[in-house]
Amino acid sequence: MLPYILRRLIHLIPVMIGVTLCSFLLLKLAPGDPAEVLAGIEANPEVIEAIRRKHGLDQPLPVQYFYYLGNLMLGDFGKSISTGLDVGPMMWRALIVTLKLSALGLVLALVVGIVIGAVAAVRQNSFFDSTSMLFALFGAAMPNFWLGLLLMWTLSVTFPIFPAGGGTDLYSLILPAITLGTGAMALIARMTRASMLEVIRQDYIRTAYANGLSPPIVIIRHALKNAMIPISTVIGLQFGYLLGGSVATEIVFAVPGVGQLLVDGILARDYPVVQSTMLMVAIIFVLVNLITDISYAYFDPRIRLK
Amino acid sequence: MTRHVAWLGGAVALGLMTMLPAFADEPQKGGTITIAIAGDPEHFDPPDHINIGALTIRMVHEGLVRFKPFSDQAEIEPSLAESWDVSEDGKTWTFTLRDGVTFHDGTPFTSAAVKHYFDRVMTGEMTNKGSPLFRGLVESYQAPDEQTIVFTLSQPHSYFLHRLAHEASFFNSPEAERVHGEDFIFNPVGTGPFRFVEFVPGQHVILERNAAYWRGEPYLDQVIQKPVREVGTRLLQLEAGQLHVAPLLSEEMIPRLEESPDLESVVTLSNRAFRISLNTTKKPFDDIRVRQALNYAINRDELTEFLFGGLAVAIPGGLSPKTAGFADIEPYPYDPDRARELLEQAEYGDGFEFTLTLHGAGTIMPKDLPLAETIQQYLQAIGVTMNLQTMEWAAMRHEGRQPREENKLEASFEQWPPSTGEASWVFTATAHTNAVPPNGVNRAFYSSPVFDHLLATSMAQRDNAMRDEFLRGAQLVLREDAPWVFLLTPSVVAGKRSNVQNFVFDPVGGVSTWANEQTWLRQ
Amino acid sequence: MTDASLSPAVRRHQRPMSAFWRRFSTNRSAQIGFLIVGVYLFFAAFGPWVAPYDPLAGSLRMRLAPPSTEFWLGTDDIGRDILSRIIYGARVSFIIMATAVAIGLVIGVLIGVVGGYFGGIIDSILMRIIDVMLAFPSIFLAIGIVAALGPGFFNVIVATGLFSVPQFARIARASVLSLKEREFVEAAHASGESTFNIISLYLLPNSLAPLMVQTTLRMSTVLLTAAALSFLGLGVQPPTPEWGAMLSNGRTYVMIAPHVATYPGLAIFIVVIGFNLLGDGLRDTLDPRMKQ
Amino acid sequence: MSSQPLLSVRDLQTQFVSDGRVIKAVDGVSFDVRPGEILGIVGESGSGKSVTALSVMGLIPWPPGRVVGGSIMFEGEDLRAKTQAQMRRVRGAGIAMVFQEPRTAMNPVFRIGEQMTEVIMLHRKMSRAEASGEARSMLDRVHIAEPGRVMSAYPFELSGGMLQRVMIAMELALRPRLLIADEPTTALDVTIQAQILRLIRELHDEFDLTVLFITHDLGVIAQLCDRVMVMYAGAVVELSPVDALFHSPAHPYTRKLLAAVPSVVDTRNTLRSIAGDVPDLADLPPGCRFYDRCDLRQPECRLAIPDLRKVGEDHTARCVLPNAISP
Repeated sequence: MLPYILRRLIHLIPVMIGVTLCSFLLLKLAPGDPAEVLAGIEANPEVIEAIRRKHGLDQPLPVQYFYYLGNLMLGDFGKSISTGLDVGPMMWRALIVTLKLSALGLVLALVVGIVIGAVAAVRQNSFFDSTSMLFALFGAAMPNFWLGLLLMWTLSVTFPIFPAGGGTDLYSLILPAITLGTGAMALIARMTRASMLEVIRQDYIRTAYANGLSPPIVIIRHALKNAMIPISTVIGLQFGYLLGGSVATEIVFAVPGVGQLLVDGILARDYPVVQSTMLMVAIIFVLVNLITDISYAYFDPRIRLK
Repeated sequence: MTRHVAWLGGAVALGLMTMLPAFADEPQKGGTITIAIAGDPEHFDPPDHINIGALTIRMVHEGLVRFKPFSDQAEIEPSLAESWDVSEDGKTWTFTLRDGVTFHDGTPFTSAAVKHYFDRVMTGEMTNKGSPLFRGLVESYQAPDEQTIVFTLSQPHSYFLHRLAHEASFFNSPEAERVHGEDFIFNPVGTGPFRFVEFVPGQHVILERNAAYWRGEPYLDQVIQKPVREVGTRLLQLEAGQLHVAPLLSEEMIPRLEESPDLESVVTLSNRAFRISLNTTKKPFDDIRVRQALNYAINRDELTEFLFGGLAVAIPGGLSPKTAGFADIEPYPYDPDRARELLEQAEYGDGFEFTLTLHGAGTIMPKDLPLAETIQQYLQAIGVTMNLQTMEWAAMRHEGRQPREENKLEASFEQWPPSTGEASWVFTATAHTNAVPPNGVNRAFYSSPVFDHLLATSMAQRDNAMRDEFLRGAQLVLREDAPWVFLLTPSVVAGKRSNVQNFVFDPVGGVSTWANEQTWLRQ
Repeated sequence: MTDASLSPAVRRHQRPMSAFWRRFSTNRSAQIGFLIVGVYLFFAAFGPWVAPYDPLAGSLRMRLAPPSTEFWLGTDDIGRDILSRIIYGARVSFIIMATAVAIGLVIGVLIGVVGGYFGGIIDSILMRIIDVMLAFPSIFLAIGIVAALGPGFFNVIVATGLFSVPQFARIARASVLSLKEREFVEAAHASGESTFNIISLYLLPNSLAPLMVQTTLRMSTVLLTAAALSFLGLGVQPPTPEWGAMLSNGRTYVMIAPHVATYPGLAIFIVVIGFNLLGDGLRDTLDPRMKQ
Repeated sequence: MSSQPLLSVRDLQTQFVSDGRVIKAVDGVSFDVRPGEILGIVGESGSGKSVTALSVMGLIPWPPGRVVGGSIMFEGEDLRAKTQAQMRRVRGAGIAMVFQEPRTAMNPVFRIGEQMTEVIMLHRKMSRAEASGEARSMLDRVHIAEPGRVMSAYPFELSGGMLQRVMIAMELALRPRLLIADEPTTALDVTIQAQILRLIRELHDEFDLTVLFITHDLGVIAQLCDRVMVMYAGAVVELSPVDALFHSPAHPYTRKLLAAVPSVVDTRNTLRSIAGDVPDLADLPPGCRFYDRCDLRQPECRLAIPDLRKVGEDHTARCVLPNAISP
């Protein structure tokens, strides 16, 4: 198991370098220049030049990149050009909110998705099966920012149950998490159903019944643990799907996450903020994928002991 | 359900109720007010803030003078300066400072603080916004004693007070700057009614009552600013009670605000003068008849009546009625035939095509786009095809700065709201000859010696009536030359909960709203 | 159905197509998907002739009018008919989807095939590039590209196109790898077939089925991503009637005139379902084993 | 052997529905299992052997299959009348079952110990410690070398033979009265097969166990069973003590079956396979099911399904001409 993890980590290094290069170049190619944005409406060329010098934007590109990379090694993400704040703390704060939201969304998606998928598989071709799969299909097709608006309008104004976004505490993240999780829940439900249908037909399930175990125990203890194996491989991708989806959801619900930070950063050509946010999101996404691959072994001893 | 509508006295009558004085029940002490802001403030250094930071500065800092709150006119009233007098030639201003005022960190407010501010603004690298307000205008400044500060201007300036009333000229405690070092821009220390507590980017800015405020102890305990970017979300949170004041709503939301008993809509005329700047160096905009034709083609009444729900005002010459120095001259009438006739004379009878560039993402005023799309149809009616190209903020700023030869913008959609609330500031930056890019934002490359002369002489006038007369002349010239297609000035629509009393809506017509010592919350 | 007079080889060839159609037509979800996509393509092709009004012309007087007999789906914020804009939008979103998926398909398959066939250093470099692209969660990559190129019609196509490359590359590479060692490829190699022939005649046809399924599913992902980009203000810019932009434009009025945002959202929703159903249907009929 | 049969099946009918066609997998099977005996069921695959066993256990999954008729009396009670909850108490503790493919019969993600203790605790109301002690002793009883190691091992870590022993240990730990073994040795190689058969014989003697042993291998029948039941196309065609079956097979199908067995002694005789194949259980021919492949067929065989005729002591056959010598 350990060599497998080491190999994956070594694989990570070129990817990370690629990501830093990618996020660095992406913005530098873009038209517009943060110094101008920062200079405000009435400023004139000297002001802009001064800002450019202050932030080292007049250096040749490679120099700026290595300067950025060097700082990165020291954990210094540089200063935001538009606010002068250190990018690090600002980004971490937003990142934590987005991760909290994505994790909540993932948990909702997993719990609801697995339950629906399992029941649909056990009661195959029943009324529940077809309606839940239809519901899953709709969930996956719904643009989440539209769903967000609808949910917010119904669940926080017409029926004031949840706050209309804005907070970072668990309670006010529920509605955004539902919005975010619906798509992932749909996919997980379909996958669980397919995987459970496979597992239910296995011999060891028949043995369990033959030994007098009750259906709930057979389904939950014996069948589900086996069905989770293929699903665990997808959790990593689902997390990425949620991270992506959180951008629009955060804007609809005014959740101060990475989505907002990134969009503002791009519009204001705030290189350090965009670079570091893209980098950290990529690192976390890759690590989550690695963790889910490893969790694959937890579910399937055959892999762990090889 | 009372609808507070305030409009500027100016020439154009809006025919709406004036501001109703709050009925005189007894103000109550205590409570916290939450205000929505359009995004994160950058930082709180008065001379260098960009825009959203202004809200905090208005509540934490003060300047020598200020715009009178709760007034519809951008009148100037004393603030940290008790009184002032001007020399005969209008170039020497002597301010007598108020005695016994202290900063929030306990250090006394004296002329040293004013001198410290001007040292920063007048010298050193011009990375801050405050410097353009005073560089080239203020020749010298002295503090003969603790209570007096004397300015000597390079030439008389009739709107000098307006520049001092601008929030970029408010004073931060020099001691605090020494203590906090570089981070002083995130720990503002002023003399205002509220003290700064905490700023968590993306989440909130918290201010609390300054008990030792020299105008009297504010009623409110705390003021919290929360960034809520989505217009829809702002309204929802106001209705759900999570916000007390939600600025920057749209006209269509007013009926919904009025339906609910505990909500009110507050509509004030803005200082934004919407216009399309035509690049006069590019054909066919080098021909004055073509530019005038475009002005005749716009049905301003239909726009103000339907797109802005009757809450906007057609403007004649690039200034909002709310801006001091606004001349009440006749806007271009809607006369498509006259427009076609003019095009005929300029040999563009069968029309022409051009591209209008406007802000795409990141624009605060929600109506830019529908306005441009409707104008597209008006111009189509006279055979002129206007293509729309949206560009995000940074890209447009960059394109707009290119000098004459490289400037690709044929026409651009602009607003330029003067935060000093007076004409000279906006005209010198957008219409004066030497404001041509890259120096300024005169994207029309408009250059009229007559206009420049009228503008300069108006600045030099001691007598306000004479000043306004010259400004009127300048605006008549501008209207005639028509480097811009003059459109309209919209209102700023805000929503607030009914129990919020004496909340200040920017007298200059800006979008920000803030609380002061008189604001209170009916429990 | 098979014609006895045909030579056995041809007859054998004829049978799979009919088998495909027989299985496809019995698959209920595929039928619904096919229907929705069909209607959508009809609008994309003949939109201009079918739309009741000019999508760009509107009168301010009829602004934000709720659905009525005159305007079936109501009007938007400057009085334009929403139904006509949705119909025109079909063409716009189709062009975006088709071009973007085409870009993704061509570049993806190229990378996948070259990597898979040649292996060694080339393969690992290409795969690292794919890993870097996959390192960014879904929409971040698209946002990054749009950030570099700036929003706009063409840039959204490039962004969503590149954003789809990894999936196609992996499928193509997998099918090439699985076939590379097979004898008939060795034989073709031995008999002097050019690499290009080997790839295009032997290796690619095998991955046709998964690629077709992925193409259909990718259509809906591209549509959703383009709409999300517009929602963030980074996508197709007005006045082009693109569904995502219309939805985004309608969100300020969601409380007062919900129809402005609802119907474009519904259009995206239905078409995405259509493509998903069609994709599932294709997967079930083309390759039942490939049940994900 | 006491007179009261442990298991008494009368006119069992089990059918499967697929693509609208009704497949009569078990069509009117009746037999008894006497306490303490080992009854073998033999027949080609598709003859309904396993379906009969699964029907007794109530493990026919609906859809597609269902027990549509007949009675299953176990220890005087009709299992078909029992509720699901009551049936669960019978499965394992009353009748236990061992399957053909040991490698897939146990849950791959749970340790052997966990799976055994779980079932023991369920049926014998023991604490976890007692149950694992019981499991360990049973493993020892089925001659597994290091019970401790096996307890903590996963199924994929053990060989087929070892796993089958574990299965048997697990079932016997529940102290069932009847053990149904559905081709337990088919998937194992010959040496292991012999060990398992010897083990079953030992356990039968020690625990006075009644066994219903299903196989297609006549050799195993000869080696292990007291009585044997031959099934063909979902019906019982012959029921007789083991020796009688091998010495004087009555039903033509049984004789052909025996002829198909290669004998060690007579190496010269060529193997004779049975011409034709099993009839389609969805549209069974009238009369005797073996008609198409029987070279002794008579016209009346077509008329009605012959009933089981007594051809010897405790020996019956479903044929019009029992004991007739084939030409």
